[in-house]
Amino acid sequence: MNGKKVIQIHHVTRIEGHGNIDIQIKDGKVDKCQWQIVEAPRFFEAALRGRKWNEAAHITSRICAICSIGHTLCSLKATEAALGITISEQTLKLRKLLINGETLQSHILHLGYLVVPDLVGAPSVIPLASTHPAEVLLVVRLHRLANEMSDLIGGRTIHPQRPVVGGFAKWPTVAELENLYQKLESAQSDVMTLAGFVKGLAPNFPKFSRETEYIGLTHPTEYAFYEGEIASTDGGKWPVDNYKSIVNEYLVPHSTAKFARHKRDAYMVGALARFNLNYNKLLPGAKKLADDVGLKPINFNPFMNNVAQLVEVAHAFEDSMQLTKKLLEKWDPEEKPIVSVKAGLGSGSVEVPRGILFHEYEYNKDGEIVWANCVIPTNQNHANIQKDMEALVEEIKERPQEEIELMVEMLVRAYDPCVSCSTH
Amino acid sequence: MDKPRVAFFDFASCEGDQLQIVNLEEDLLKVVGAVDVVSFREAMKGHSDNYDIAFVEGSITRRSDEPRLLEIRKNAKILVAIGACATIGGVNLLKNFQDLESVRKFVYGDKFFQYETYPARPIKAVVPVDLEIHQCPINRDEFVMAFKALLMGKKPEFPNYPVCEDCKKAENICVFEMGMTCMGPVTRAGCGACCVVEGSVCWGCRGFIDHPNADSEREVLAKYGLSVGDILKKFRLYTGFSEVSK
Amino acid sequence: MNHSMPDGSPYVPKWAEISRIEKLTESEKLFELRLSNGQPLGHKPGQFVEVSVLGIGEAPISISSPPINDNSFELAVRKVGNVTNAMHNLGVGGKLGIRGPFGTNFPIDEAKGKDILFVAGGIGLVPLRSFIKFVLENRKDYGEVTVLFGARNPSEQLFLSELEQWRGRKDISYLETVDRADENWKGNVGVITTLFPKVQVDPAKTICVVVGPPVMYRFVIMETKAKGIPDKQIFLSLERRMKCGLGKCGHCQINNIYVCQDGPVLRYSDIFALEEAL
Amino acid sequence: MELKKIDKPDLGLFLQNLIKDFQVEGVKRKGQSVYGQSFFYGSINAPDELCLDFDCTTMPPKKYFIPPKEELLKFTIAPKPEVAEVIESKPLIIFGVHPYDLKAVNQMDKIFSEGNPDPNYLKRREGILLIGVDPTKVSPRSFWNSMEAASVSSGFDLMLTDIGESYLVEVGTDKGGNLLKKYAKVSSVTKEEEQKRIDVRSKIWNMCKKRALNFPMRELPSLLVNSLNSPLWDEKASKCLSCVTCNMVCPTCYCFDVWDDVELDLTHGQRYRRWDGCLASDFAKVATGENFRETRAARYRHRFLRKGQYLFSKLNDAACVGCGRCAAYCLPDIADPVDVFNRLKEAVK
Ligand SMILES: Cc1cc2nc3c(=O)[nH]c(=O)nc-3n(C[C@H](O)[C@H](O)[C@H](O)COP(=O)(O)OP(=O)(O)OC[C@H]3O[C@@H](n4cnc5c(N)ncnc54)[C@H](O)[C@@H]3O)c2cc1C
Ligand code: SF4
Ligand code: SF4
Ligand code: SF4
Repeated sequence: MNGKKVIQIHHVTRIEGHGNIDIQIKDGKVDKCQWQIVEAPRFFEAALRGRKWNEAAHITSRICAICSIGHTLCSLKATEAALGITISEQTLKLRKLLINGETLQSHILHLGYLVVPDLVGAPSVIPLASTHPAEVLLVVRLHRLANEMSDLIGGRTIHPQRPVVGGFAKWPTVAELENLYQKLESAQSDVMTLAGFVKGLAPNFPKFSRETEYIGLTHPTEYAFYEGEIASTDGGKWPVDNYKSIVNEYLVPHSTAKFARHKRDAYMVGALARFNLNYNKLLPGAKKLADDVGLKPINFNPFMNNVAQLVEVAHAFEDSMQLTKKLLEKWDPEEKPIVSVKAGLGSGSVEVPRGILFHEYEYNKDGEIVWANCVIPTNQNHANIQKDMEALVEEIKERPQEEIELMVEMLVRAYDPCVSCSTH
Repeated sequence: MDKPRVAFFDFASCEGDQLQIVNLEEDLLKVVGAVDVVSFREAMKGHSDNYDIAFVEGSITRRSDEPRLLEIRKNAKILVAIGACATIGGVNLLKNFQDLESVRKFVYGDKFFQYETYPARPIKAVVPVDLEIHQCPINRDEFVMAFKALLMGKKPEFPNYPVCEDCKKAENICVFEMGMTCMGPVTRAGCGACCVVEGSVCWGCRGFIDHPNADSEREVLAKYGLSVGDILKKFRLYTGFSEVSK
Repeated sequence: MNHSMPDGSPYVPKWAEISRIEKLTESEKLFELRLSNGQPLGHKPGQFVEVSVLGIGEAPISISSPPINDNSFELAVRKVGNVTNAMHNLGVGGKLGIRGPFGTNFPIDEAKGKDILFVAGGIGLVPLRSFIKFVLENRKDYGEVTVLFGARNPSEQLFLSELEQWRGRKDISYLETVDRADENWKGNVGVITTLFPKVQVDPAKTICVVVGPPVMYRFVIMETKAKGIPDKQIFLSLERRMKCGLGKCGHCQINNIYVCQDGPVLRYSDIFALEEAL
Repeated sequence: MELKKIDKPDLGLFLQNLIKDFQVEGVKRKGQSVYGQSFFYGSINAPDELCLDFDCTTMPPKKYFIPPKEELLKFTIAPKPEVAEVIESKPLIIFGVHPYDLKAVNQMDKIFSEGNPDPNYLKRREGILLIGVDPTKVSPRSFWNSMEAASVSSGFDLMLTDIGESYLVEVGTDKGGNLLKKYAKVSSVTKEEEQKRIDVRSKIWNMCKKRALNFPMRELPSLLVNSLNSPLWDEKASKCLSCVTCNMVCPTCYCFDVWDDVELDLTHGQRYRRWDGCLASDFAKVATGENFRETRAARYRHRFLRKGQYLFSKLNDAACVGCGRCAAYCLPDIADPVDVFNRLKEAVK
């Protein structure tokens, strides 16, 4: 070997969207280490100009399929803020249930279909169907339940139709909610089995650590997914309206997606950030699971994002049962959204599976968008991926090329990046 | 008989159509069992250029993406466009109706020139397409139907009547009767009028039927209170490409 | 409600096995079939069957052979879509679902003792062949027999060996033409109506049977009128979309007529006034 | 004619009893539209779900007789092709069918039992008990009075009429009579009550005269034959969306399409039929591309001719019962038979 390693991964697989990795190591020195975003920009923010208040969520949902529920809800929140619309307690709870559905299906998909193959050394989930049939069917079962829950509440898992400005266009029936509760209840053991399975594989996660800032929503009484204030592990809390002072988006030449930084040169959002910020608000089962696997805040290992996702799966299942129960206590399927249109500016934020998401719109008096901005979690993670990659490659640069290749791919995958979403 | 070799690709899109395929759950295992999946970036490592059927998601929005599509066309015996972005341009088309420089500046500011783009277009505007599976996102059942037909060497049959037919079968109250407006009367059915069923309206994401009576639809929309500008917008949300290509 | 319940579903096909396949042209094949139950199909010339390829669908196909002793029957099929493609992919021994025979037949009895003028355009020869062969087999029952056949070009001529026989037969007059000739074609060139001046008929005792593409009918009828053949002595076979063959699904309806039941063979005098028929 | 009486408070009891032993389907309220309450047929699980004072349901009850999608065959492709018929039927009571819809069912009965009897229809039909009800309200586009569909003399097992404090029940069949005996509390009917039924009926029939044909319905066949080349077809059809709504909502439209579906194993499958409509642009199109009703006008005209002339010769009656659904739900509002037929009549005068 001439001491030269060139790693060029053209379109990293098992992630959403197109990203490349370009690493050059020569004589033990890292010459180049770059996370490149080559996705085609779609110009959503510009395209929104001139569209109506009741189309914004429909359009922005298409920014990303896997977090389309989150985009829909975030868009509705921004529009509601701009038009001065308040939602009912029932709508609030049901939206929280809906976002749990998304968190669940996305995390289960990521862990079960995309991460586990790495941990057991398979190229995809397909061969696992014969080597680990029981586990694969378990993942499929849980994934289906999460999708069924999203279908039931959103109308459809991808690009849901039911959530609309001011509330819901259609409600589940009492019988459907009762049925959901039962399904969630009987899935508890599956969740525990999954946890056991991933826990067993946990030693296979690389040991790596790099101190960084974690940003996400926090809420006084709950593990924040749908509402709260922006918070940082470096300290500080800000109302959502101030999001621009947190994200500070900037352009880099090798990326069609924008990058972001707060006080440091990078920060991380996502399951690990939420875990680090909201550990105290985890429901008992999830907290026990976290303690079992030894995940403690503040954890600085990005690979542990996958374990944080597992903890969130347990949390979201538990929380969904509680929410369903509460909804059933007082249920009004006749509730109708009330909307009046006026000019205004408003922003909204939710935690989607990959981290904190912001939408902000300005409307004219006819309810048409004149200005729009969307900041996607993966935008906020790109810089941190870059920094982690630099640090990781530095640590492992002596190892064989294939191993480096696998490790950096695993690193990117650990973030569960939504690349096309970040290049919206 | 050798299993057909299948590959999945995507261009500008939300990847929702591939996700719908992943969301087939138990059926996904049967689907991938019936064929040899040689490329599916979203779900697997590895790739081969030797495939029979290519499923392509997404629109083409910049010239530099064309060679990759041409390559796919060259390799594939059957090219199937999946989802609204690929079949009719999807919401990516919205930017086409604005000045593209202003669009780029709006998003990327003074560095806009670094970010290449051209008017978004469906796959068929760049290479010949053998089959189109419509909707945003594609409907899982319809995908499976088309997939099975392909395996059997049969041309899948897609409806050529408007969503209103599905809508009546679903026994919905027509949204026009509820003070809303709808693209169902000119949009290709096959979705079971899913958006109306779920309390919304038909947005037109499955594209026009073969011979839409667009004039009559415009008259209906006007009768129910839409302005000329709003009617135009409604048509442009999904079916704007036919306007451009005319 | 008074009704008699049929035994079993009329949608259930019988099975027939392919005993011989002959390639007629690039896009047409002849299938010889026998019902698996050993029974004759029991059809009359002009009738059709609904052919099933399971998983693909059903298509109405005319029976191209006259009823014959060995219980076999023949279908000649042009490859145009799903079912017909699937049929073309089958080999000898392959099984097809058969429902029918359905529909009306050519006037085999009415034409007895009369002269017959057959006019076949393109694939129209497929159904007409059953009647032509029937007449040839029962030659003495019929008067003068004239066969006019037009194809778009020589390579689209069907049943070449039979055409060769007909050319040589003294007891019929066979005339043919092609719209476009190729280098080997020595015969007539022109659309089928150009053959009419070459034939002489006794209009009072001539039964004329015409089968061809929809556009052909109008022009041929002009010629038969010119020859003075009464409308009620002219028979046509019509093609329509069909889904059931039972007079229910509505697709084949032309005014009051269901082509699958009241047709496909229809008397011109019964339909000339119908909008949409021709 | 056997006539009985059920006091209104006892109707719920009757229904309650039926629900215990049968699957009962009936008219329910759906959401409000700008035109008021909408109604549809659905399962009745408790007496108060049933609504008997509806004007007209959005969809007719035909889905119970001809499901929108119905399996005809199950098959196995390999190793040896095999098929098995599928003829499904389950006992059902449809509670609350207006006379015009009953007339439509009578027509379907005739169509599916004559010629080639259709066992799928007939078997299903056998299991269905029909409890008719005279309307108390008239929907804005109805004209059933013109179509000789204000009342039917047969086709129901029981027929209810609201005469105020009670319902009079006419027994149409033995099955209906037995149902009444076993499940309802009935009393006998006085002469006055019988007269009241006549009065109530003529009152409602009179209310359905706002929209009416300007000529006797039996003239339809000759009118239509003489109107084949009317410019009206083009004028109206130029706005036709080919949306097939008029076919879907019509209680007398029954055309269907047949197709095959296979499982993912590509070995097992089903043959289905599904509702189709003659207004669909490809309805008469064949594989070679020929479309025997290429223009909107040809398809549009076909529907009216079918209703008023083609099927007339089969049924000796118009295949339109005047429910007005097509008129109400056609978005460009071109499908109203009253308007079309009256204008044709004007033109030939
Ligand atoms: C009475 C009659 C006799 C016929 N005889 C012959 C024959 O002898 N040889 C021959 O090659 N062809 C014949 N045809 C035409 C043949 O039926 C069509 O070519 C065939 O249905 C095409 O089916 P497909 O599945 O291959 O095509 P597709 O295009 O895949 O058919 C789709 C569907 O459309 C309907 N359809 C399409 N075309 C027709 C059509 N022309 N007629 C009825 N339904 C149609 C069918 O229901 C079919 O399931 C006849 C048609 C009729 C009505
Ligand atoms: S809601 Fe839309 S799709 Fe449904 S009938 Fe009305 S116009 Fe047609
Ligand atoms: S409902 Fe109206 S627009 Fe639709 S097909 Fe019928 S006539 Fe045409
Ligand atoms: S044609 Fe119209 S009015 Fe007549 S029965 Fe059908 S839907 Fe009712």
